[in-house]
Amino acid sequence: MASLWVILTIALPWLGGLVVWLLGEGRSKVQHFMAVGFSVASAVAGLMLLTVITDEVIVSIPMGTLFGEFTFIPDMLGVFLAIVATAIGSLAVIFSVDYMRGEAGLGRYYSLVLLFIGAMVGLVLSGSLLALFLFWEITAFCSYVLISFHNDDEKAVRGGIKALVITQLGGIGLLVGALAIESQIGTYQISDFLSRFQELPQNVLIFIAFTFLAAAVAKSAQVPLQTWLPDAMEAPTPVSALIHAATMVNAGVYLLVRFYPAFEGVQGWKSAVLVVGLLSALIGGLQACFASDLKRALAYSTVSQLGFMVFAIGLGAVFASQFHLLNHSIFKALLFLCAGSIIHALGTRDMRAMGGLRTRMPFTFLTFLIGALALAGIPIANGFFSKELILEHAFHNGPAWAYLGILLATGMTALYVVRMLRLVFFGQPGAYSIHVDSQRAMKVSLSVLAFGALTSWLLAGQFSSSLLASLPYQTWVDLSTVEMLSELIAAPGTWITLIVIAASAGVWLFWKTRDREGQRIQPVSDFILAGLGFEHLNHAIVRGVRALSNAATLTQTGQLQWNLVGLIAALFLALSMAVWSMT
Amino acid sequence: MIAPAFIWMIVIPLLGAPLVYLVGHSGRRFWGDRVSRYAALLVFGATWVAFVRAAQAASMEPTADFTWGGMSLALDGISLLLAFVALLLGTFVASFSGEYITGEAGQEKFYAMLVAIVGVMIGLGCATDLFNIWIWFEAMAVTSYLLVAYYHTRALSLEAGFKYLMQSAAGSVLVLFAIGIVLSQTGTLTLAEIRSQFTAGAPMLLAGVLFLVGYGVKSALVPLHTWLPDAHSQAPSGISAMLSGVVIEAGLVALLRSIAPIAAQMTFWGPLLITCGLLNMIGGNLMAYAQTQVKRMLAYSSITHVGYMLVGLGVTFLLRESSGAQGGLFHLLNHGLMKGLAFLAAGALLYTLHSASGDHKPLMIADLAGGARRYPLAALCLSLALLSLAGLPPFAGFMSKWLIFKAGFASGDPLLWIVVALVALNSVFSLAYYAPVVNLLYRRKPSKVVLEGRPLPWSMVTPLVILSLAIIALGIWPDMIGWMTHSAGEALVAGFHF
Amino acid sequence: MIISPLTISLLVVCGLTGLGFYGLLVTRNMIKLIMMLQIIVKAAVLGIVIAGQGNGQLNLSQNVAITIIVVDTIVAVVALAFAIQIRRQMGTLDIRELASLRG
Amino acid sequence: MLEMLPFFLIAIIILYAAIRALRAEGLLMSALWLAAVSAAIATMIYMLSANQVAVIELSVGAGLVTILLIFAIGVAGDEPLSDTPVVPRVIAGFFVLACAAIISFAVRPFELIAVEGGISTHGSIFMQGRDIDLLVQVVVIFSGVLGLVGILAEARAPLDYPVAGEVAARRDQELLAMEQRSEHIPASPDSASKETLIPDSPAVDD
Repeated sequence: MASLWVILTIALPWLGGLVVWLLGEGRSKVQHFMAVGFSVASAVAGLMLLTVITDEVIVSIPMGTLFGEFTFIPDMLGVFLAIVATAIGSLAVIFSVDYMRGEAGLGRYYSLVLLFIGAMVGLVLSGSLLALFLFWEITAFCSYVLISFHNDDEKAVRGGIKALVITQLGGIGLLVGALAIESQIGTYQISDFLSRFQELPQNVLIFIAFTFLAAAVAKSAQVPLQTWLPDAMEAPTPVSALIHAATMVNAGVYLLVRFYPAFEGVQGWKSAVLVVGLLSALIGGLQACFASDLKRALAYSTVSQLGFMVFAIGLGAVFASQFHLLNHSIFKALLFLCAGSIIHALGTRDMRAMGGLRTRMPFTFLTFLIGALALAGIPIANGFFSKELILEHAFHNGPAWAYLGILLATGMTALYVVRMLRLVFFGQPGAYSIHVDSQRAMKVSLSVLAFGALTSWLLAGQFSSSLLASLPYQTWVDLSTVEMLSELIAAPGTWITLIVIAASAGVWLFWKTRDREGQRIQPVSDFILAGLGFEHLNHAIVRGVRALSNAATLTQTGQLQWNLVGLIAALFLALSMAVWSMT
Repeated sequence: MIAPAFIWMIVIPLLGAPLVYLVGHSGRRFWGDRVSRYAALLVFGATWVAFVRAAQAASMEPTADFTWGGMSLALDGISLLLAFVALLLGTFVASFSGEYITGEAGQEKFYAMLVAIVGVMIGLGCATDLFNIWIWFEAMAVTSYLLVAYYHTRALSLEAGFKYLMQSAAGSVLVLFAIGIVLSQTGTLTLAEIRSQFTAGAPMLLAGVLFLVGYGVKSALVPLHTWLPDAHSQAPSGISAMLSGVVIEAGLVALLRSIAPIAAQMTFWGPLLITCGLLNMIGGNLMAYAQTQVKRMLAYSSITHVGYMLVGLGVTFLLRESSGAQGGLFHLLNHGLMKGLAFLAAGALLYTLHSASGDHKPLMIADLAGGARRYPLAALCLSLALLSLAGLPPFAGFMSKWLIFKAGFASGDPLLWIVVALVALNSVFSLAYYAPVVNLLYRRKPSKVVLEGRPLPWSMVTPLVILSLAIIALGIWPDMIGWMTHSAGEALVAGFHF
Repeated sequence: MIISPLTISLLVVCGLTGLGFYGLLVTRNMIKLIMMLQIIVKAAVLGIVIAGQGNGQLNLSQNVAITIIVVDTIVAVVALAFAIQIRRQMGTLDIRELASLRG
Repeated sequence: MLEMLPFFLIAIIILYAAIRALRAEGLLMSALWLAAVSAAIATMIYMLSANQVAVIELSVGAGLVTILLIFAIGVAGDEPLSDTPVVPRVIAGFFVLACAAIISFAVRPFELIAVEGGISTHGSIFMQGRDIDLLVQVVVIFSGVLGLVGILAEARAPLDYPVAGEVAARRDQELLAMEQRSEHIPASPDSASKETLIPDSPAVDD
């Protein structure tokens, strides 16, 4: 029975993808229906996984001697992420019914989204490193194709390729690390590695720990490889919500958590993770304060929030990090879908052209507000609790600079959330015309997510104990919801944080920037929006490679005799090497 | 004496080639040009029967040999693998080329040569004698000259053919010198005997270097690769698929067979092959990145892929165990399928967009814009081939690259780890020129060329679909072909004799 | 090094090969290029004969050498066909003009 | 040492003829010098007592190939080219000499068994034990003939390729420049280009 649910959760979306693709263009009604049906079915199958949680191998597919076995283990960590992927996936698909209505290439769109959902589930459930890498790459591939879904748009194509190349660069880290593990312990099974990692030589373990960190940094858009995520916002908005906010970008965090028991003791690894997380939280937050594009602002905020999670792992607060991951997935998906709704209605993504939407799109405003409260960390919404847990850990266990830094990042979060609300929903209406608020299918998704954003923190205790029960190698303190609440209320850090949040929210509320923002700080904001120079670095690398490749083509002179010189020169080189090897 | 089954794999195409020519030449009057294609397909069909029987025999007894006069031909894993790729691509190319070269003169020569080159490559894989390898190799070269310059009235294809010939001939003379040195040192040309007579020393090292440079011309090692982009881009697309998918690999096999017995006691060859592999990858990638013509880009990417194979094989030469060779030879097979598919798909588009309306322009990358709207299947197949070449799962290219990486890591040597990381980096870099093509294909707004294109005949699409399915199947379940790559890897290691 | 017929012939092989490769690099006429290739091949044939003579495998080397002569004649013939056809199509035998394919 | 003398002589003849073949002005002269190289090599091979190879080399190398070359020169016509090579001579010379130097360095201990001329004369069985080679030779010949027929078949009218005009013009300019450099050879560019017109050749039908 257990294996059935595992297989169904992966196979249903893939089957659905195939069916939707085979239906072909021109049958959009059936395609919408099929896509929703299959994604909801997979979400149900994903929820059923909760009944079979175990740390044993449930499904095992032999791939031949050279490739080991592909195993699947539905432990709580995996199942929880699988549920996030399938549930938010199905909500994004439902949202797409309205969002993508009338778009061309619907079959391609849905089949890739469904392929992605299946791959993401596979990624988090797989117990074999090779399978993990395989699914890891499939998610990157889906992300690339979906970012550049509008192939006619040059920006979308560039964004897609950039995302692909950067995440693949990170993928090299995972590949190299996985192969190093395999070469040392002779198997691809993650559980074998976690139980036997002490056998590895210390330097190899350090190597693996840092290559995995590199993979996580690229996938989760952390500094210094964060530049692809804002550019990925050219994707259709449900895709941004699903892949670039709620699921795929979490894969890096997942990787760190999954291997945390092995790397915990590695010298310098935790502080490296801490620094990466903190820097990402700060830089992402700073950029979000200046972005004028709604989706990009949300993307910067995603970088920042993922930074919080990575930061928490660096502190050793694994549960806090996973709890924040859960909450972030919900409220960020909600925010993105709201943004999608707005963009769909207005036809622009520029926040400066919006304004006054509070009255025009009341439903969207309400849901966006819930998401925004969660993001800013206002009590009652889920974001508050997980963020507070992280801050508490930083307050008690972390160095002072880390606490101050993360506090600053929290303040910045409140700052850009208020700015966003203000620009989009308050103030003078821009020059737009709206016919409707969110459409029906959109409303379904938004209300489910808004409900989740308000209530998911109630699950904290349950979540913590089941995580603890099914992960044999992880160690942390079990925490019930009531304990969490009372602890948070009593803690001094919470009040400091709330004051910071309130203060920074206040700053923007009373700062009438709408008109001034444009001129006075243009150079500063340009610099910040260009990723504090990281963007320039990217461009320089691309330009350098381009120049190198143009130089390389000069060697193809088209003259036979230069070709023959190549032959003689090769002979000369090989002979020199041979002689050198003899002496 | 009863000839073993594999001999028929060589004999049937070699005897079939003149028959195809004769039938095509004399039957043209009655049945038109297509008769030679059907004759060729018939010969390939008969060869497949022989192949299946040989493979069955090989599953019982991994090696078989056939001695005639003083010489013998032997079937082992590598020959079987090469035969499989050659035969597979040969069949697909024959069925693909029907429409492609319609209206060209001398089709019977084309098909006769196609049949002959397949037979010759199977023979090359089976040769067990240093000089015999050379002569099969030379037969392959001579056969491919005409195929490259099939459009013998176009200046560009003549240019490509002549350059190809001169470089190839200059390389093969170097091989002769190497054979001379080996002969003078060991007094024999049979691979097995060379292995037992072998004494390490400067002359043998020199012979090895000459083999490397000589056969390296055909297998496109980097400073020797310059003929390849010209020949591959000017040949008819079916032949480009053939050249890129098997001919350069056959050169690689000739190189391996020749070097293996003399590399036994030297630590020099592993690092050298890996260095060559890295050079190939970097050079091929850099040049492919700057291309504007589809076929030229694919040609440069072949250079890169030879690099991957060389790294895998070099690891085997270094570590003396078969996993690297298994990866390299699996990649050889996959590259045959992927690159064959890519060239055939590009050829199909070239045909419908340009050749069918009578112009001889090359297919530019920009011409592909929006191709998916009019030619969904061809565009999908081309995209799959490109993504597989880039090593994205779940396609075949990923699995073989993974094996190569794995072999590199097995040693625990940090230097090899860096090599593997470089290989992976190159694999990512290659996305930078494959991915834009895929994006271009799926644009909504078609280019002018696509709008004016003609419909695509089914005889062209069918091979594409079959090859795409094969790539996906191998990517999902790579062990399907494991018996072949495994015995091929073992055969290479057995070639070292220790 | 002992001066013997074989070593003298070996020097001839080296000299011819060097000369042939030098000629391949500096000659512009296509037909002459083919001749230069023939010179190298002749050196190779001589080399094979020397190798066989050197260790008493003359039979083997004779067979090999004859095959080489035949095969490389075929190659030369095909190359000449190319040269003739290029002359017909492009009006030149100058290898330098055959440089349309680059980059 | 005296018995070495014929070898020395032949060696010098071979190398001299090869240099003349490389440096000869006309293609025809080159072809003839090449025949001389071939004949001298055949002699040397004969002196190394490889009789069959000597015969084949003389008949095929010196005979057939020369005839083919002369035929090809007749069909294609000679073409005076300025003698500036594509690759600077210095580079060509450097690589060739460097390779030669490394090879000779590498094979210093390379000792051949010195043979007094005329041992092992039992090389009389044609293709003894190498039947497969012989068969593949047949394949090569088949492919070669088919290639020849294929490449030369059904040629269109000469000079219909647009490059041809361009090429002719550039060559004329070059010849003019050459002339100006050596003033005492009077020749008009017109006559030079007229010579290079391709003689009509019968198209080879397949």
